[in-house]
Amino acid sequence: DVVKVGVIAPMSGPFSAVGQTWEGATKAYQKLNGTTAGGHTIEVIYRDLPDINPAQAKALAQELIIKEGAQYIAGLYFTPDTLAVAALAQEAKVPVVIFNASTSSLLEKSDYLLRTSYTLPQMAVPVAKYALEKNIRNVVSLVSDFGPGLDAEKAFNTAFVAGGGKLLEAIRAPLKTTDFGPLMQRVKALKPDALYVFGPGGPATYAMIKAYNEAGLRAAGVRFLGTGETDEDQLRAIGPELLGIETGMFYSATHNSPLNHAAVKALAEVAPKAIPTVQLANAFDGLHVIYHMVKATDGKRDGPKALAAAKGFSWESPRGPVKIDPASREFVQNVYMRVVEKDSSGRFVNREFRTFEMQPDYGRIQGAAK
Amino acid sequence: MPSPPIELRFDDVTTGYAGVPVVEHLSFSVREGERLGLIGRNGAGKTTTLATAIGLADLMQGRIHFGGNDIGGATTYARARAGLGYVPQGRDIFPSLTVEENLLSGLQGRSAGVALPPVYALFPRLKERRRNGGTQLSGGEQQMLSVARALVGQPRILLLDEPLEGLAPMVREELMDAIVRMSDQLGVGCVLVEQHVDVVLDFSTNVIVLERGVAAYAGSAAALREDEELLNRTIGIQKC
Amino acid sequence: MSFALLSSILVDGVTYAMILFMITVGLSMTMGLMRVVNLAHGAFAMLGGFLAASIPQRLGVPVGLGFVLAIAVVALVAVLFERTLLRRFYRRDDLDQMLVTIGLMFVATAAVNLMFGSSVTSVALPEAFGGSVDLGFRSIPRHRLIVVACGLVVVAVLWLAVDRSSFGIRVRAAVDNAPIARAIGIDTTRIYAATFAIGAALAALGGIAGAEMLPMEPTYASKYLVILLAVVAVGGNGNLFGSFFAALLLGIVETSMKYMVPQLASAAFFLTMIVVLLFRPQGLFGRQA
Amino acid sequence: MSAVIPPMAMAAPPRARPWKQLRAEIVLTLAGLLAFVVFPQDLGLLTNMATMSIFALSLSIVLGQAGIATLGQAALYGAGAYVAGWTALYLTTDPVAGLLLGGLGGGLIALLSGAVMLRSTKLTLVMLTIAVAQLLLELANWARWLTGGDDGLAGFEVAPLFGLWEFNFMGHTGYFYALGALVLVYFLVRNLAESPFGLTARAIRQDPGRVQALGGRVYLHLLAVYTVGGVVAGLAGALTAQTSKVANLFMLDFTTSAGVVVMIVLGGTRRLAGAVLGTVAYMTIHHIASTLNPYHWLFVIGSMLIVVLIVLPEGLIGLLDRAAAYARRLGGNGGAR
Amino acid sequence: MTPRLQTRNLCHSFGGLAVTQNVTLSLPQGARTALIGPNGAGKTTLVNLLSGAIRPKSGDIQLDGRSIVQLPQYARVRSGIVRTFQISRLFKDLSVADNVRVAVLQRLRASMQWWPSPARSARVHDEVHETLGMLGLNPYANRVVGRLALGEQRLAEIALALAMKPEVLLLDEPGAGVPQGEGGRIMSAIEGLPKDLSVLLIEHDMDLVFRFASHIIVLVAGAVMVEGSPQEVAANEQVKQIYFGRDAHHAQPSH
Ligand SMILES: Nc1ncnc2c1ncn2[C@@H]1O[C@H](COP(=O)(O)OP(=O)(O)OP(=O)(O)O)[C@@H](O)[C@H]1O
Ligand SMILES: Nc1ncnc2c1ncn2[C@@H]1O[C@H](COP(=O)(O)OP(=O)(O)OP(=O)(O)O)[C@@H](O)[C@H]1O
Ligand SMILES: [Mg+2]
Ligand SMILES: [Mg+2]
Repeated sequence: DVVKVGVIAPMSGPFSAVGQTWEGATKAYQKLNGTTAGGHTIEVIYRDLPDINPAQAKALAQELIIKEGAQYIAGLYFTPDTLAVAALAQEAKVPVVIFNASTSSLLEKSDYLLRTSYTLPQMAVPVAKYALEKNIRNVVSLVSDFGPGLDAEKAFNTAFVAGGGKLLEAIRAPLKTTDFGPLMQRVKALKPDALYVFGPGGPATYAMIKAYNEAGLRAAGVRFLGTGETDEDQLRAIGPELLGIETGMFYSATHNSPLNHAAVKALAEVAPKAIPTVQLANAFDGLHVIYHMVKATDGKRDGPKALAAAKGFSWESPRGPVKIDPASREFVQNVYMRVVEKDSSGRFVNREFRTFEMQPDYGRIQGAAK
Repeated sequence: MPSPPIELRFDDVTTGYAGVPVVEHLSFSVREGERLGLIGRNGAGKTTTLATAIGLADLMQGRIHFGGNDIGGATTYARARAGLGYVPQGRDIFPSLTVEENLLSGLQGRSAGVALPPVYALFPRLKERRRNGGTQLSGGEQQMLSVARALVGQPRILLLDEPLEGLAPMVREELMDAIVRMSDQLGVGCVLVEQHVDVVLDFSTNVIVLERGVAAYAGSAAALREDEELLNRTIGIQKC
Repeated sequence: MSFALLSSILVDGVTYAMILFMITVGLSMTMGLMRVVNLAHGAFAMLGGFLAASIPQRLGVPVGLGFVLAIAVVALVAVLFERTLLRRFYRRDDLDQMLVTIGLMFVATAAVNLMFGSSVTSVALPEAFGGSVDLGFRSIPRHRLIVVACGLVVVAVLWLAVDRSSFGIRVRAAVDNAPIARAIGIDTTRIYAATFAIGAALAALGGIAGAEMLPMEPTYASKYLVILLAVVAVGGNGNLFGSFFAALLLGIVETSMKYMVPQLASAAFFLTMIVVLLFRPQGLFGRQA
Repeated sequence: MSAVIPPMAMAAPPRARPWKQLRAEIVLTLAGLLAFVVFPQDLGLLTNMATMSIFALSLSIVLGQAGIATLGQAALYGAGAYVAGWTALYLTTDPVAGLLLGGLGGGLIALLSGAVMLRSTKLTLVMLTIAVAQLLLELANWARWLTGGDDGLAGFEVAPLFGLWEFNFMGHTGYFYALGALVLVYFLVRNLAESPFGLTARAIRQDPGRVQALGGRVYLHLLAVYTVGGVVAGLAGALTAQTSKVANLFMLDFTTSAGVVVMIVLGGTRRLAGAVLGTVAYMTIHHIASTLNPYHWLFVIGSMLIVVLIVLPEGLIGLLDRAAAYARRLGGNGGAR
Repeated sequence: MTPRLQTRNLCHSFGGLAVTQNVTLSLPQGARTALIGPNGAGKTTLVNLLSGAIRPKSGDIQLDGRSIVQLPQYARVRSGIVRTFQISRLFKDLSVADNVRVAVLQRLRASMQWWPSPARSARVHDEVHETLGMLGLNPYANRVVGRLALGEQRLAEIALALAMKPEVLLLDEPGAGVPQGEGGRIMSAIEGLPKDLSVLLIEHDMDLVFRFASHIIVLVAGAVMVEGSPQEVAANEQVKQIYFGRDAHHAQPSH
């Protein structure tokens, strides 16, 4: 028999690279782990959702569940789309494994949501700790004015100030800005020790880094503290600009473990064009959870049982040890501080140099502390 | 004159719009210095005939010669450059151009310094208003501009579609005089479409009367003037 | 407000404005002359940028020559588009024109995505453009100064070549009423093709020059469309000087908000535009319709 | 003398023949039911088609009939969606109340923004509509506490329709709810288009100055048309929010406005049926293209747009007209011989 | 008796160009007045001022003794002042009947109606065809206006004005572009108008002018030069020089 997994992914449009990597990652996973789980054949079906469009997200999920008979929904890049699917999942009792959407409070929206990506507080708090370790006293935070950016700003600043640091200013840039020159000038005038940054990725990140370098912040010794700015796709596009920049993240393609090497290699074989970014780990682990749930339910459609099995599940992922928190269903994982370097073959890579082990979603914890 | 006179000739022309014939089996010819009149009721096909000559209607059958060449397939602008001048019905001034720019647009590569003064002399009003927007002119002034725009290109044969519309009586006279002079002195050939039969009869040597797209009369103006029955039937004119 | 802040706003505002101007000038030319609202303008800029990024690498030519080739290719593509498609739309209403160019934009986006991938591509500048210039109170990247210079040169050249020559008259006549323009001897076909090609070439130039600030990626064409149109509309429907000053106004407004209340920078941009258009519907320098 | 005019047999004024008049609505209903029977498993997509058709109809009134050039229709659509969301969150979970209030919300935004914009024309107007939508978007993003910012407004419930039918994940209720709304809106909008109000709107599209010279109050008329369009767009937004249980910023985005323009142009701007046809065609093609090969979707829609604009300037509805005319010719000939 | 329409010292200028200079004229009830003058004299501008399309720089316009100079265009139309355009302005994509219908609906203030009552739509329908009949346009009722010959469009232009059942009718060169033979149709339509209707006719065709007018005003360079009966104007040397020209003998009152 066949158990179907419906993945809603940006296969076209501006985020098509994500869809490509997800598709490659699920193939890679099946190449390494076989196409069956507990004797049931797992079939992965992709549906394209290029932009934020909750109505369409819901229609696609409906179609996957009703027409294709999918027992699991996965993927989902944007939070609003995930919200629409969450409402449906609750009604249909279908487990949903989120590959990306990272707003902190998202999992509270339905009992059937799981997530194999991350939340921003989970990354930002370790980065704040690292900054304090490095004796950085004054920072300016600069985030894009959207959900994840605000999550990151709040988590980092709270942790940093709680640890004795001083926040000089929290700047929010309009989401569509690509001219960061003025903002960087303003940062420069504040003379911080470091700049904490979170942007929406893509062109904005590119422009942000450019502006950081061009405004002379790097030359003036203002450290750059980031999260996803040095993802592997950015490294390919603007590597030289990123050299020496430090970020905290849960995965890099060069993470040194046999499992990771195997995953990256498999991806290169099944999808030569796909880039091994964090999305590789997200989809890879997402499928792993689904395999686990299929085994636990013996391939039957039983949402509550599948969820029960997933809670507290822990395993070794390409990113290191991971666990699904039984209470919050959030992913618990290592966060690595990395620095961008040129490797022996001249490629730009993230070199991990400091590990914060098994970090929880600090959003919840900070929220509860207040 | 060393070279043979330039001639515009229609041979058994059927023409219309989008495949629907409006004018059928029309033949005529005008040479330099000659003046042909075209009259007929509303919708008889006068405009369509002129539009066909310049290439703005679909030639469906027959041939059009100009200056010895078959121009039936030539582009409109090539016909204009070869010496066909066109004064469209309804003026068609370019709204985004000033008066002077409208004139300059018709230069066809000639020098403005040479081409403009004569038409300004003919229509002093245009000179006064030359910096105004073309469509800000009064109706009659626009009509002057439309004629002037055709003249700056120094055409050999001039197609005039109701050039007198909206002009004051005195200006009409002046304009008709000027055209007659041009035709006599410079040898410009003319095809005139005009609602006022008297004007056409005075002006032309030959006249064609169109009746629902077919030539009901083609012959000398003088003979037509006598044929009141025909005039009445085809145009609805009763001479008093 | 301190002097340093004020002068920083001015410097950044003006350079940003010049980049806006460089990218929009081609659009304001096609709109002013041809009255075609070319929503694919951004696509030409994008094509220019991507070609400029890839030609020097692939053909191994110097960067500067690569730029020239990129612009030429874009002009060629534009002529092809104009000849085969756009010319059918001159007599149609604005909406159809907008949509056929949106169609082109979609196709261009898909094509660029296919050829160059979906991530940001950086346009390598010639060596001489790198580095910064010290202004005393702060430094400014040299390439930005070059963009400003480019903008000024472009406006001067266009003013001489288009606004003041019979070429401009013939284009406008051709667009006002093509059949009549032909009937008085204007070769509308050539005129359209040439104008459109020049507009597209300018777009490519603007795209390349502005790539540092508006980075090249496949959604470039649609992403900056609204900004481009805003500059043109505020400037006055294709008036060259209009877009020059509109770019200055909008650029400085947005930049100063970035210094002061960054969250409201985009809102300020659009609010400025609304205010200008309400009080001067024809734009700053537009002719009254 | 005076030309004698032969007495003409005058065409009789249109008389009420209900089933003939309701032809379009009947066809629409039957098509909707047929779709339900043939594609019972695609109700999600079909529901979206119905709601988007309503959105397209709103644009068809504003742009197709009155010629108000807009690339900011999303402002009205999004407004309806948020109002429906707020209604469910804070007022009542009754779907019909949410729907109507959503329509009012769209109409209100249209009235307010139209009042300042509609004295402008052409590109200026287009730009103003874009700017208003962008401004609303910035505002909604800023007011996170009210709108949920970019995460969207979610977590609201929708009570069973008329207290009877629950909106479940199978989507039956949602579909018939949307289809019913579409047929009703179509009926109202068609009457509007055929009415004196609609004829005057079309006249204004062609020459506002001439209407003014006939004593028309062009500005007020346009404002009325725009407000009606706003109500319809608001209904569409509310339906979308209720069936997907999310209202979000993207509904206010430029892309949404541009998308719906593309839909009505595909179908044909001048006719209401074109709006529905274009929407269905667009969404079907998207669905098929993105299932087959999502990477090429933009390529497909872009080239299709170009081809339709060139080959079928009247839109897909023009194709139907031609087919009908052809069939009539065949039928006519057959009958004559 | 107060005249229907009256202007006092009306002035207007475009930029530096004074196109209307101290124009004081009056149009009594039932007037058949012609306004003639050289091209660019300001005749169309005067119509624009009277109909409210543009506002004068100074001076007053009165309808039945009441100043209307502040009223917007629609209000003036509603009080009965209707004009035609020298260059036809029609709804080119609509049929001839629908063009006229737009006008009828305006007059009946029914243009905002969403649900037409059957009785009213029948009335509109009848009026439309009645108006078309006055100009012999019935055969063209269902033709799209944009595809008519220009002369036919002229007739439709006038039909639009007649459909408004005006009390003061401003006709701006209704005969322009209509062949001599068909000019009669326009004239008979105008002659068929109610006798108490006041008409101001602008025309360069002297046959039409003299056939129609009982009073003629000559406008030159924005100012009234002479006015009087057709005979007086025809005999005026100045007018002959400036306007009629050599062919003055054509300009003869025909009755
Ligand atoms: N663009 C067009 N498309 C289709 N039919 C047209 C077009 N232009 C004119 N016609 C039709 O062709 C016929 C002849 O028109 P044409 O303009 O040649 O007449 P005309 O003799 O110039 O009349 P007028 O005296 O009114 O100017 C008319 O019946 C008209 O309706
Ligand atoms: N909007 C405008 N801007 C500038 N000048 C204008 C404008 N409208 C009219 N004029 C000028 O005002 C003068 C009077 O124009 P008007 O149209 O009133 O003349 P007219 O008496 O109707 O002439 P005709 O008999 O030729 O129609 C003309 O010289 C014209 O160029
Ligand atoms: Mg004609
Ligand atoms: Mg006039």
